[in-house]
Amino acid sequence: MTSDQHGHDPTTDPQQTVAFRATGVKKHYPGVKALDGVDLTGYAGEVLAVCGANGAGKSTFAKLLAGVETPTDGDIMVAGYPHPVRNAAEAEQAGVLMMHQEPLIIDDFTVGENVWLYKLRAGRDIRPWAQKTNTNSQRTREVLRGVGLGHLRTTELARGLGPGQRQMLSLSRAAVTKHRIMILDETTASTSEEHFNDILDLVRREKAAGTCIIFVSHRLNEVFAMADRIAVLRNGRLVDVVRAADSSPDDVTALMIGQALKALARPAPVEHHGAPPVISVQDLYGGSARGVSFDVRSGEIVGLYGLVGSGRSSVARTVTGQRQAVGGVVTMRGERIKLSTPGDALRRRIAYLTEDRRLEGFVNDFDNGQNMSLVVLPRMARAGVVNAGQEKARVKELIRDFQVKGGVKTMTKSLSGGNQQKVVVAKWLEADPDFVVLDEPTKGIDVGARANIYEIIQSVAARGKAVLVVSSEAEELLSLCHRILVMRNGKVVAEFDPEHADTDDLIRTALTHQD
Amino acid sequence: GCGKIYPTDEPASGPANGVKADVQDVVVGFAQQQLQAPYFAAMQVRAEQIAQEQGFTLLFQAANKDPVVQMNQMQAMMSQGADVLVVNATSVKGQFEMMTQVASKIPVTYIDTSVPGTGMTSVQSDNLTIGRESGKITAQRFRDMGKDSISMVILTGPATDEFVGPNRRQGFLDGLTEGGVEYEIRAEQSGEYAQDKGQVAAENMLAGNPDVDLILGLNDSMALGGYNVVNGKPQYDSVYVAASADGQKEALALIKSGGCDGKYISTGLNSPSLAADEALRISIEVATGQRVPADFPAESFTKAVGIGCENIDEYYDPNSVF
Amino acid sequence: MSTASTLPPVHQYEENTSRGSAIGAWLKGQYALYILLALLIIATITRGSVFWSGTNLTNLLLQMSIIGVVVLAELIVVLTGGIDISVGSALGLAAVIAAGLFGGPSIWLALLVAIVIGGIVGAVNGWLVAYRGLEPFIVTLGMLALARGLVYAYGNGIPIIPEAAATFASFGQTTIIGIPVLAIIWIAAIALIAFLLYRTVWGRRVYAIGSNKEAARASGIPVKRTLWSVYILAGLLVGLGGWMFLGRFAAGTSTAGNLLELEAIAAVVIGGARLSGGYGRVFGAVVGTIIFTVIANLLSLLNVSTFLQDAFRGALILVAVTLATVSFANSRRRTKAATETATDSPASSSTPAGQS
Amino acid sequence: MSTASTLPPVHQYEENTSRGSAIGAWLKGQYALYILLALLIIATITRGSVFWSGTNLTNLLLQMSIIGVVVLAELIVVLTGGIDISVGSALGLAAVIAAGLFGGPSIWLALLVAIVIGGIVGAVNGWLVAYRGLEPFIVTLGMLALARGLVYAYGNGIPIIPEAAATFASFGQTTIIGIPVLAIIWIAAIALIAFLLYRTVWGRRVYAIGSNKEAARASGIPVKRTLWSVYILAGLLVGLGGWMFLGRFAAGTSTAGNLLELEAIAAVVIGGARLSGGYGRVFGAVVGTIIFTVIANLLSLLNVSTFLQDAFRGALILVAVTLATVSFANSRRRTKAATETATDSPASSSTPAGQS
Ligand SMILES: Nc1ncnc2c1ncn2[C@@H]1O[C@H](COP(=O)(O)OP(=O)(O)OP(=O)(O)O)[C@@H](O)[C@H]1O
Ligand SMILES: Nc1ncnc2c1ncn2[C@@H]1O[C@H](COP(=O)(O)OP(=O)(O)OP(=O)(O)O)[C@@H](O)[C@H]1O
Ligand SMILES: [Mg+2]
Ligand SMILES: [Mg+2]
Repeated sequence: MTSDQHGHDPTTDPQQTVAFRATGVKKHYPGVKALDGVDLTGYAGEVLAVCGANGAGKSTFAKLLAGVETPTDGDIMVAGYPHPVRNAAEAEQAGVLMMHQEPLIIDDFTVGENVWLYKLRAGRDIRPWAQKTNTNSQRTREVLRGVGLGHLRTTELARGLGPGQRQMLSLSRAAVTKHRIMILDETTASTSEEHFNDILDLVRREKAAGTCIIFVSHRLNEVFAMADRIAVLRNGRLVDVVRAADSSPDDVTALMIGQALKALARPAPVEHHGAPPVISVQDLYGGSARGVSFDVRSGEIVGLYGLVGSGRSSVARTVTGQRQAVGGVVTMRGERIKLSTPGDALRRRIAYLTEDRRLEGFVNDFDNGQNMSLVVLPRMARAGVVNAGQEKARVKELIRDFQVKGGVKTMTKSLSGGNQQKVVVAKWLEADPDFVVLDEPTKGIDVGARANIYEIIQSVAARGKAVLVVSSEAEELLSLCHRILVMRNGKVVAEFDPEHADTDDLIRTALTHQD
Repeated sequence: GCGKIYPTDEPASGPANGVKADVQDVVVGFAQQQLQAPYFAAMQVRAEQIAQEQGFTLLFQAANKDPVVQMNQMQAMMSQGADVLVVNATSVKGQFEMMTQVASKIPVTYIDTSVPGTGMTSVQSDNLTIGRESGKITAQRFRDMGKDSISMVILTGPATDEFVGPNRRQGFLDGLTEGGVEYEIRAEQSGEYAQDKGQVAAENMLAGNPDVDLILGLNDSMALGGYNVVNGKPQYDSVYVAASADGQKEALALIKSGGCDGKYISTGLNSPSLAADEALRISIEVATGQRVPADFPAESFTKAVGIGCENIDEYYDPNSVF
Repeated sequence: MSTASTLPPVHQYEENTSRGSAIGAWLKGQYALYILLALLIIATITRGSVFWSGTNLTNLLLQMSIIGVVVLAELIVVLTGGIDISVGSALGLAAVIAAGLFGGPSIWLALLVAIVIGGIVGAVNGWLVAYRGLEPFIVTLGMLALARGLVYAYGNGIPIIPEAAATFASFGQTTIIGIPVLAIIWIAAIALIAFLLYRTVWGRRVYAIGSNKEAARASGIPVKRTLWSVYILAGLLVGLGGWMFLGRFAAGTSTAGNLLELEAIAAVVIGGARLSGGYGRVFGAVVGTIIFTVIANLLSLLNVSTFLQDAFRGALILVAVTLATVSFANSRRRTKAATETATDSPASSSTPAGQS
Repeated sequence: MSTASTLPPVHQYEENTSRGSAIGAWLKGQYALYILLALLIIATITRGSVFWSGTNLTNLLLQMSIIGVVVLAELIVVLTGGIDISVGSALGLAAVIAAGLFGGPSIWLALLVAIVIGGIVGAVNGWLVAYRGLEPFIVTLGMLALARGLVYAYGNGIPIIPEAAATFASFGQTTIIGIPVLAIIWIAAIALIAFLLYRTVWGRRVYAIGSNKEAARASGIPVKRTLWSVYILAGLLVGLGGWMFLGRFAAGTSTAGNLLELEAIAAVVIGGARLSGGYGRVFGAVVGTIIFTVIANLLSLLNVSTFLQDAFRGALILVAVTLATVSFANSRRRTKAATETATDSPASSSTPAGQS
């Protein structure tokens, strides 16, 4: 399981202080071996990245370490703690702090209370005054500012936060808890590049303080910017542990999915025949969007870039009827339309793929088949009666096309985060809309499947549909889109041609453009 | 400092708001125990008729068998200036202190169910006697059929039925014995005084004891439920039905139509109208100063008779409410 | 570029298609069934000959068919994450008005009246819940009081005997090949609801709304309209139940349907449905109905004293649900020992038995 | 690849610490308060002099204090996402046994007994819910029947009069500076629960568990232990209520607490709590208690025919909650027009008035 093909064996290092040691760890769910015998050691003061395809077992490993789940076999010893941790409370005492892939946010608590959530842990101290921490204090606000959430009111309910903000809020707890191991499980998946700098800063500080940081991400550039060592998981087994310095993203990709990736072809240019754009937006207000105008033509893939909170999702939601516009005009093929519900939008063949998988992505109690067919079900039915055979056949195809690691009858909620995302993407693209808005479509999806999804998006556009892609990853937009719009403070401030722009241009515009 | 809401235990010696010369000015509060059975509903209809005829104000509330609710309702009546109360108590024993407190402020006349040791007087149906009269008629019928020992199942009231039901039951059984019929009780289940519940309970008891001679309901509603079970079913040809009380219209109709070999043998008269007449008469006399509370005996009883095929014509009135 | 042709092995998934394990998994979840089984065994041991007699089985069928229809109504409401505590009163109202309107001259007119009344009650509930966004509990609590009040007011507390009482009574006693016609109506209603829930787009939407209203909305499902239709359908079923009540008791009593809501919810929940919505099966609800009817019947057959009946019923429920989860947990532990896969993970509390 | 690292972290928005509209926002959410206000206005117009008389106010206080304590118990259970429908029977059981044990020689012994009984009932409920993972509805339904059955069995349906009946009766009607002592106990209980919920770690844990049990567990909160403690505390409060019942009626009647659960849940819900847990305030529950007591009192004072009382009560509830949300929705629409920022976003359906 370990390898020393890189000369010095990077999986163990006698010179450093051990932070945790996992031996023979297995975690089996009914029908799934999420982890199947993993030996891994982490050291104080290092960043250990964990990579692997969707469903490889990264989150499972992290959860075992954080005591949220208990291993089926084997155990994980945390340095300084006498026995393997058995639950989250013990993990906290042992000094393990985890940022979950789905952040632990109590919706009915205020932002400030969520910062201090771990105050409510199992400590025997439940005296009234032990709760004294003022969740609206100057300190709380400083902590929030430290993760780029300074504009939030500490007394506002966490319920209203978007996915990116939830990640950062959960991250803010690092500043107020004592810990020796910190786990970041795809914390960067729904945040933009500029937040990565906040995180990088934080990690450097933690590293200097001797914390062992476990970093899980599908963005290999981030992994290489941050990690000292990279552990690669595949189908629940540890394939290899490499030093970041001795390796390259391509090597890691090959380890992860068993092959190297080919570069993605640029999309074919769109031909305008003077036909009106599929969708045309003028001076749109709604949510945090303040006067946004743009067109999307048939066959075109338009990117929408911006920082967390710049209003991209507000635009996306408003033009697709998910929320009502406060002002502005939306025309579809020259005809003015007014959408008041997602159902309206769907009837006009307009679809929105949500960024908020947790809240509105899929139905918790549905299996993959039911989730994937939810939108298109009426099409698979006659007089309201579902044609079960047709449904099953189609869903099987989708599962194969989107490389979902699960079957038709697997509950979507038991899938790994990335595989859930694939289900959601499949559900919406199957609806075959004329205009589709994809809000962070590849969040949490591994590099292999990601290329596949890009291809599918391009084929959608090639069939003459209009696509708007919202993303926090400049690189993704640059390789996928015909045009890229950049938003800041609720307005579109610039437009780029990906042929003549790079990541830096986009980020700089999103950050520094003054209006 | 500390104080008491009801400073004394002594029963009120006169109407709560002084004697009213004119009956038109009198306010009578009528705290009914419940309305879930026709018997109680009929009492209300009668009371409203009387109030209309005589011109006094009637405050009528029903307590859903709950002493707590009844307490609240009596308090509200007193707040509204009731001079006298007519109370059909929800709990014979459980309301002692409560009624002592209430009766210290206002003269209380009980109707149907009383709380002994409290209040001014009570107009009761004599459940024991009513049951016995009905039991005697049933015994006679079985004797006529040549049986002097029968087996039976009983539909009782709910578990909260502390007084009325047990008396009616005992009375009926005594009546059977007096009439020279020996009985064996095969099963007893609650029908909660309601027709549908009684029917289900009767079904279950008959499934276990298909060879009984008699289904006894402690009121007509339940007995009617039992009647529905056996009526028209050949396997229950020799099962008869009787009630120990009430005299509900539908039951009387069955007795009448069946004649002296009908399935529904007998019931007892427990006239809601008679009781209401009497209780309201007493209340008005006290309120208008014709008599004082001390004039009344602790309890008086309404007429108790059994109704069977022979005297049915005296009591059956197809147009009565009850 | 076609990555699809060289699918990386990491994304492979083998579906377990063996039928055997599917049935095993299904059986493991059916703890209501075990409760019923235990009850039937107890019944057989204590009063076997009477319990299994033809008369008693007919009685049982009759006793469960009205509540059975109401349980179905409750089930579809609970599936949406709602609750309907007005079913009992609405049944009473439907029964009383169907018995009294125009004097109750015909059972078919009564059927129409009862269903219309039920539908109206359901439509009001549903409108307030779906379009005004009110909490179903409080809406149906209001309706509970309102409908019961109207029952009292309609007959002044005195039972209403329809003119066609005799027809009702004989209809209620009719059997077809030995099965009471009321039970046949119930079975037809089961089939209808099962079909609607499992085979139609509407049914899928009901589950989606109950499980995740936001996701349902975002997926273009007409949430409000569907919710409304659920309450209306529930009302129609309750109205049907009211009519069946007349068929069985031939009178619209003012207590008709009293406290039925509690039993209906209990049957739905013991049948495995989750009160927060999105999870629950028709089969479970039917088993739940049977359980409660058998308990009541058995206590009667054993001639348990009225004073002790409630205590027995309560203890039986508590012991049954506790044992069912114990045996479930045990079988899980055994599986674990055998295959080393099962766990005591937090996720285990999200089994149907788990708290919502 | 690492260009991102050259850019400084950003904080694009100015900090927002305004507290300005806090009271406004609070008022907007208090629709229970408006319902109460409307009721009081109706009461004043129709029966003002009687309603506001000293006697009636004392009556009102007495009438709401027992149910008030039970509502508090229900509130903390509902906050965890549970439900307790056994409160009424448990109150009855506590009252009956406290009245009967050792003959009921002293009110203080009775207090102890009542609280212990309540605590035991709560502990059993809580254990089954927290440690066996059973659905609270079904557990407390079993307990509802069991406790009521024990009440019947204990006294064979006959009320239990404690030896110290007279002491109870005089205690129950004692007033301190004009306020009945029972009401003072209620107010003390309100203060206690408010303190526990708002000022202690335990209280925050209760909210956290109700809002998101998985997150609470994963962040190390002892979910099971806290849940259990909630049910035990609820049981203790119910026991206290049972003792207060004795103080008020001086007898443990077998109907004591009957159907109290429905009213308690209704008060909690109309007070704005969410049945799925995590949201609800003590203040709202108190207002809910007052609303239901005032409705009952008012219907009595107006001498509404008993036949119509239920109908009126139901209609009143329906109209009140509907109107409250109408005005709420309107005020929201106005805010929207003014600031052009508010939306009909999905989140708006998760207001307290929204369906759970
Ligand atoms: N509660 C569960 N029940 C059943 N299977 C589960 C459960 N949780 C995880 N799994 C399975 O375990 C496997 C590993 O999941 P895990 O979440 O660890 O993947 P991951 O590496 O984090 O993937 P991703 O990159 O998509 O987040 C997956 O196949 C998943 O379906
Ligand atoms: N009606 C509103 N008025 C003002 N701000 C709002 C409104 N609705 C939402 N917001 C806030 O606007 C911000 C940006 O929203 P939006 O989701 O559109 O941005 P985004 O660029 O997609 O960010 P993210 O990456 O977090 O999704 C969020 O902080 C959100 O809380
Ligand atoms: Mg993961
Ligand atoms: Mg966004």
